[in-house]
Amino acid sequence: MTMTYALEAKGLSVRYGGVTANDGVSMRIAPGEIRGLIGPNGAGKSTFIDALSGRRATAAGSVHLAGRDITALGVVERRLLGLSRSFQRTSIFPGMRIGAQMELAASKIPDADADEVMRELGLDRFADRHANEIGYGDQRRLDIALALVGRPSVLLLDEPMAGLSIEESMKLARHLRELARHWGVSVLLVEHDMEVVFGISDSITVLETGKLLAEGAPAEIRAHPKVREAYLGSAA
Amino acid sequence: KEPIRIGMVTSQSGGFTAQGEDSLRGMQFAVDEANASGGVAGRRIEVQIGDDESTPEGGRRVAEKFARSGYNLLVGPIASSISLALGQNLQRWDALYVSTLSKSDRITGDSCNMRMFQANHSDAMDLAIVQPWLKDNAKEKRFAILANDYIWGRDSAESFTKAAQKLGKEVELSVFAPIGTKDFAPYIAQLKNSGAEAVWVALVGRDLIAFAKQAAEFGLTTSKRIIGHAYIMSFVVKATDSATDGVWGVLNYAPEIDTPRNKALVAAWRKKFGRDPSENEVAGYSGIQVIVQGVEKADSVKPTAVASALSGATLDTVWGPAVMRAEDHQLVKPNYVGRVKRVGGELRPVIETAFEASIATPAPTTCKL
Amino acid sequence: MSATLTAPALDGAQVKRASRLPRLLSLTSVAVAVGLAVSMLVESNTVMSLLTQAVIYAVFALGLGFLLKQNGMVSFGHALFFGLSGYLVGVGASLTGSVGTVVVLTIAGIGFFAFALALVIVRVPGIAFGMLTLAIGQSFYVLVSKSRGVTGGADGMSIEFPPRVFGLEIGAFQDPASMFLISWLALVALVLALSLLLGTRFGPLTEAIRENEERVRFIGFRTLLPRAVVFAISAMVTAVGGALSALYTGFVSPESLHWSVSGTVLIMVVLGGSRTLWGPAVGAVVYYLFRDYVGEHTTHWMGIFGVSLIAVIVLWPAGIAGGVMHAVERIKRGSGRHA
Amino acid sequence: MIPLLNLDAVNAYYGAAHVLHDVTLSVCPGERVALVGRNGVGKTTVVNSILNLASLRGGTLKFNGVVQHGLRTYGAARAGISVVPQGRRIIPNLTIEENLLLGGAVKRPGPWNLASIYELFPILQERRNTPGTALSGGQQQMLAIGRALMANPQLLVLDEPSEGLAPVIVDQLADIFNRLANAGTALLLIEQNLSLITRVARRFYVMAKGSIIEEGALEGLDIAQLHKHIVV
Amino acid sequence: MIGLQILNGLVYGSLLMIVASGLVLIYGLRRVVNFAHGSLFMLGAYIAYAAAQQFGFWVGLVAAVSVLAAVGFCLDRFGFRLLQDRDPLTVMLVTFGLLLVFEDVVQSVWGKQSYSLAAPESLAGTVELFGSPFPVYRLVIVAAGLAVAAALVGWLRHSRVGLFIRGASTDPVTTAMQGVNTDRLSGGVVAVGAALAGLAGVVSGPFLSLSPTMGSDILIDSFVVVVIGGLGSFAGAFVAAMILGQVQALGAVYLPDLAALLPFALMTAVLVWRPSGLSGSRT
Ligand SMILES: Nc1ncnc2c1ncn2[C@@H]1O[C@H](COP(=O)(O)OP(=O)(O)OP(=O)(O)O)[C@@H](O)[C@H]1O
Ligand SMILES: Nc1ncnc2c1ncn2[C@@H]1O[C@H](COP(=O)(O)OP(=O)(O)OP(=O)(O)O)[C@@H](O)[C@H]1O
Ligand SMILES: [Mg+2]
Ligand SMILES: [Mg+2]
Repeated sequence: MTMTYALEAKGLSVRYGGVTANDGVSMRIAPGEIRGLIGPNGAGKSTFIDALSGRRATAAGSVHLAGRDITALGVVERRLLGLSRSFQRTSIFPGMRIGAQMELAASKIPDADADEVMRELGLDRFADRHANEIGYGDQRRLDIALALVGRPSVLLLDEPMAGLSIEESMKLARHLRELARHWGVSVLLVEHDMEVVFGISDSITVLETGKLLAEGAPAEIRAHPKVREAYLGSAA
Repeated sequence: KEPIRIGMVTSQSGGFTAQGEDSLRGMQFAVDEANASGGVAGRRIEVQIGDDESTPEGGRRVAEKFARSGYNLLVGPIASSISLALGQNLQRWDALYVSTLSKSDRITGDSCNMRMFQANHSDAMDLAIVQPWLKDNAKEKRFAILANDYIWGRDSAESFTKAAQKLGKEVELSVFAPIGTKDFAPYIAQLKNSGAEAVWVALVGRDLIAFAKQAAEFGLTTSKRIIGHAYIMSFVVKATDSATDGVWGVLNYAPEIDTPRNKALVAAWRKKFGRDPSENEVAGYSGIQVIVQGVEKADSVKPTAVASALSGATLDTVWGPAVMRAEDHQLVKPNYVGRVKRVGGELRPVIETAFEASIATPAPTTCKL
Repeated sequence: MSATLTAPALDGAQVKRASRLPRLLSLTSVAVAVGLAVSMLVESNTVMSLLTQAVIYAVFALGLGFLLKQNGMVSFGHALFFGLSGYLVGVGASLTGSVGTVVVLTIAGIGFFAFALALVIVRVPGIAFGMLTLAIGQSFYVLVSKSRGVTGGADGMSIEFPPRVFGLEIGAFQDPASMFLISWLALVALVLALSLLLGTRFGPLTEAIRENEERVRFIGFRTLLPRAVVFAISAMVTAVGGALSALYTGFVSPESLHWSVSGTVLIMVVLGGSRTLWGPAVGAVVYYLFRDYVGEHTTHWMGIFGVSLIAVIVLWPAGIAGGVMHAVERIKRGSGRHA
Repeated sequence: MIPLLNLDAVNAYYGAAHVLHDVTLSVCPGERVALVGRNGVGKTTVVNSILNLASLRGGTLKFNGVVQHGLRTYGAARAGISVVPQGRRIIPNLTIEENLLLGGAVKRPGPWNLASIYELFPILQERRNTPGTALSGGQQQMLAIGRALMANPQLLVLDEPSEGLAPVIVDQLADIFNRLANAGTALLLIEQNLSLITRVARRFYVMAKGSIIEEGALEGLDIAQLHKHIVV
Repeated sequence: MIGLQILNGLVYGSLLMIVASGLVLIYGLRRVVNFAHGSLFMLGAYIAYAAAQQFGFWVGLVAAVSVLAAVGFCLDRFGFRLLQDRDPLTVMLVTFGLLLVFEDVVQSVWGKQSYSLAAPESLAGTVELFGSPFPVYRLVIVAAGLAVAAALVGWLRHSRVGLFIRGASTDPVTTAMQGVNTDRLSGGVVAVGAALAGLAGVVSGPFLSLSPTMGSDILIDSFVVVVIGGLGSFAGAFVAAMILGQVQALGAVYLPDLAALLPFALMTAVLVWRPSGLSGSRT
């Protein structure tokens, strides 16, 4: 064993009935690395995050967190070991005050500070509002905030910028960078906003129809002809 | 003089609503009659009427309220569970209770007490006449039983089986239907398929009505003799068109009973309602009669005084003079087996065989007052 | 469970909690004083006995309301715990002289039973859960009605209590005036205990599970256990009501397990408002008084009650408690503006 | 020209929360209008006012010059205004095809039907008999757009249609929107993706804190300039 | 004999199916667990009884179904529609209040005693089946049940309105956004649901008796059916009704001691196995 990766997936496969959404996907993310994960709609990115976070059972393959095999562990154990995620379809506690739900998220993790995360994501002014009374973009940020609490060692973010205005997504991008650089948090970033992905990723993985299409530094990926054709279009 | 204050606790909602309405009519009639003739020994009767919702909880609540506000001569509930729940509190509320329709033997058995009286026929009384009746009137050798699956139905089935076996007859099949059964077809098919010549039926309320209709629908009524425990009652006959035509059964009352008191009642009733009174109506009526005569004898409306006056007294009832047995407070009276027949174009239960009180009222059992 | 129930080191939440405690205690003393005042001022035994029963049902409603508030679940089978508690106390009392022990064991036993049951059934979603509890409750109802022997079957069971229970004369439990006070204190103590419990992390945790169970797991909490614990606590509170009722009336019948009892108490809960702990209890008292009043004046109580029920539900979406809270907030805001 | 959609000094509320303050905005036939602003400023609430999902108190709302009183949610679609809602709102118990057919409930004649939608988004045809929610997020967005087109609207209101879509698909959308607009369908585009806006829209409104704070022509503006207008 | 018992199960199952399909319709569209459904059932039977006294069974049937449809429409227009943003539990309790009101109305008009509604002459009598006479009327019930099931499935699966109903049942707001007048749709659907309850009431008249509590009796059985089937699912409710009918008929013969518990046991078993009912997904 030469190097311990923050997160390693080996040959993950996931099926929905007849559809094979992930087909033997492997990936290694180093501590403090921001890894972009892109690919056409329906490529299996969310499914991959579901498999890593334990939400969906895998048909084959294994997941390792800091060298430890966590394939058999449930959602809760994975989160307590430092693997956290956000959701593409916003998943929050609609009828609860924002401060209360953040505090709850912090309470199970030693040294976690809910107030700080709320400040960083600009949610502090909503602390006393119910989550279903704030705008869509603010709800999206709350979803991310719930995942950020306690600075997990690995963050799986499913389109965190979707629905955020430009300023907000810039701020969030800076924040992610800071988490990675200063705190050594590894981030797996699924995102369709190419400016953000190419702007902050250390390396990028491309999925297509459940399989790995390409992997490499942002510049390589941007130049990759197949990726340009299948995915990037004019954003290249 | 102090008026007689009666608390009528009846079922105006829930499962026993129909019987509740009938017995209430009978009670009201008795009260009106007494008040119209200037009251009872110079006392007017005042009543309060409350709904027990067909549950012991509801009955207890209403009864407690009545008793504590002075209406402490209680009468009325249908379900035995309600009567037993009241019986237990009479001491605490300083009240007296006369059961009019609750048939459980426990009222005059292990739950009997000084302040509780059973003016109606108990289950034991209904079953006591089965064996003598079978002996002289039933040619059938083989029987089947259909009863509701709870304590009353099971007891009835057991007593019938014993009675039949003592006479060397056989019970081929006993089926028990849960309370609340709506479709009796599966049971009827079983009964028809059995080799029995006659069927003993012990069902309650709505189950009974549903069974009566469906038995006629499948032709069971015409192919086998049906004998009912608490079956041939006016409210059942009326609710089922001609489905009960020819059904036999234990009968507690019929207008043709030949006593002066009954003749007077039937005449007065016809005058007011244009028809004969039903068993449930007469049961309510008799309950009030018992209280009224108790007050007369005691010349007091205090529950304790009325209770001791009633205990062992001979009362004038529609069944003739009847003793309120001191040992267990059961009113000792005759009982009947009858049959549903057309009388003057109208279908109603008619007495076929009468059994005098000495046969109809078994000796006290567990109660020692 | 203890891990979830013990609070973490002093943090913001705890500071808030600390300021809650004195308020809770002063409210509690007010409530106790109110109970004492009522028991001394009301002379009529009729009214007293009505109030006593209302308070006993308020305890039942408190339990059912707690389940609705913290789990978002409707149970049509809670009468099971109410009635079963009565039967267990009754059977226990006939077997041993120490009714105090019997009551405590009964409540604990029902809590345990409910907990085990909940582990299996809380996965059933929404209204189907309500129907499932109805089915379970009705099964017991049928069993008890059919049974003979000790429980007395459909006729119900009279309980012979020994002369002393919990160090008090049994008469104290059966006399409306004293029993009112006993039940009232029990109610107040239970409300206090539950609000203290909800002041710990258990409160927001169960609320979050109610709102979005999946996400709770993704913030690191197991969800099955807390839900089952809520169910068990709710059943235990209900069982306290059942035990009080058995002590007061000395009688239990199968009807006390019937689903319509659960339905009635659910009406109390919604009438009172299930967003606060005390709402359902208020609902129970209002229900009792109103029902009694209407029942006295007309035989059409069902129709009138139905219409009033609809009216209250339509006019006060959050129940009586919701209406009161709203009014209080308004007054507060109004006076704030003046200052 | 009579605007298809006209809000005049509209004030909208959620319960007691006053969200829109005197919003005035109009879209004429064939126009391509963008509505931009930061998160939570009330863009979606403009859509919700049209759909009677937020309550209007004060101001007037007109469809095709007709003042809308006692608004109904189904009114907009019947007046030729289709909405692609934020968050997609695919109906889970209907198949993809049924979701599309539901979009055609108003039966307005026009070029869009099942066949032409399937041509536009082949994945929808491939999966047409599976439940609408068994699609990936982006695929669901395509379905939502297809559903709105099924009504052959005169005005298409798009609330962040590019959310969750791959860049190539966004390119495609830009084409589609342009084709639609060229064929005479008016567009009201609420977006965060400025490149999509500059490619499609001709006029824009900027919102802040529930009010329109600026409006203007897009002609000649590039992304960076547009951005400046929004940030102000 | 077993053939006969299965037939008996089919009869009761069909009756339950008619009641339950009305419940499913109303639940499907308004997300309301309609406790008043039993009283609609009862109301149907009483109205038919009243009309049949004068004009015979068939007029009674038509009268009951039309009056109930009108009642259903009003229920939606002045009840469910105004309460559509309320918590489902609240609306459920409103229907509970309605149940009390309906029962009181019926008691005030017709009194508390039981009545009997006779089967029409043309359907009286028996036919020989499995070696014993079987009432023709009961066979008609089975036919009616199947006809209702087929008609509903056809309507919901293969018509435009059916599509709108299915859409509105999960997401009324989005469906309305597509230009569907969901208010009118709901009015119609609740009317049909109530009419079905009325139909079932009439149909059951000749073999049950009419009493003010007849509604509550059937209500629980229909709830069991709807929940076992998976709330809001027709296919599920049909299957569940048939299973429950068989369980009761066969249970009465082969497991008599447990007969009363069987429906509840069945429901518990199904829900523990599949928490969202037969039609729901397994979790
Ligand atoms: N619940 C489901 N049932 C069946 N198929 C599903 C389900 N969820 C997703 N799929 C299919 O699995 C494939 C992968 O979906 P996934 O959501 O992982 O894509 P994605 O890469 O996240 O796409 P997007 O960028 O659009 O979010 C898609 O073809 C999708 O249709
Ligand atoms: N149901 C609600 N109750 C109360 N307030 C609400 C509700 N929904 C939204 N709001 C408030 O209305 C304001 C406008 O929300 P809206 O959804 O219109 O914003 P938006 O501009 O569409 O934002 P986004 O870009 O995030 O979609 C927000 O500040 C939000 O807090
Ligand atoms: Mg995705
Ligand atoms: Mg928005």
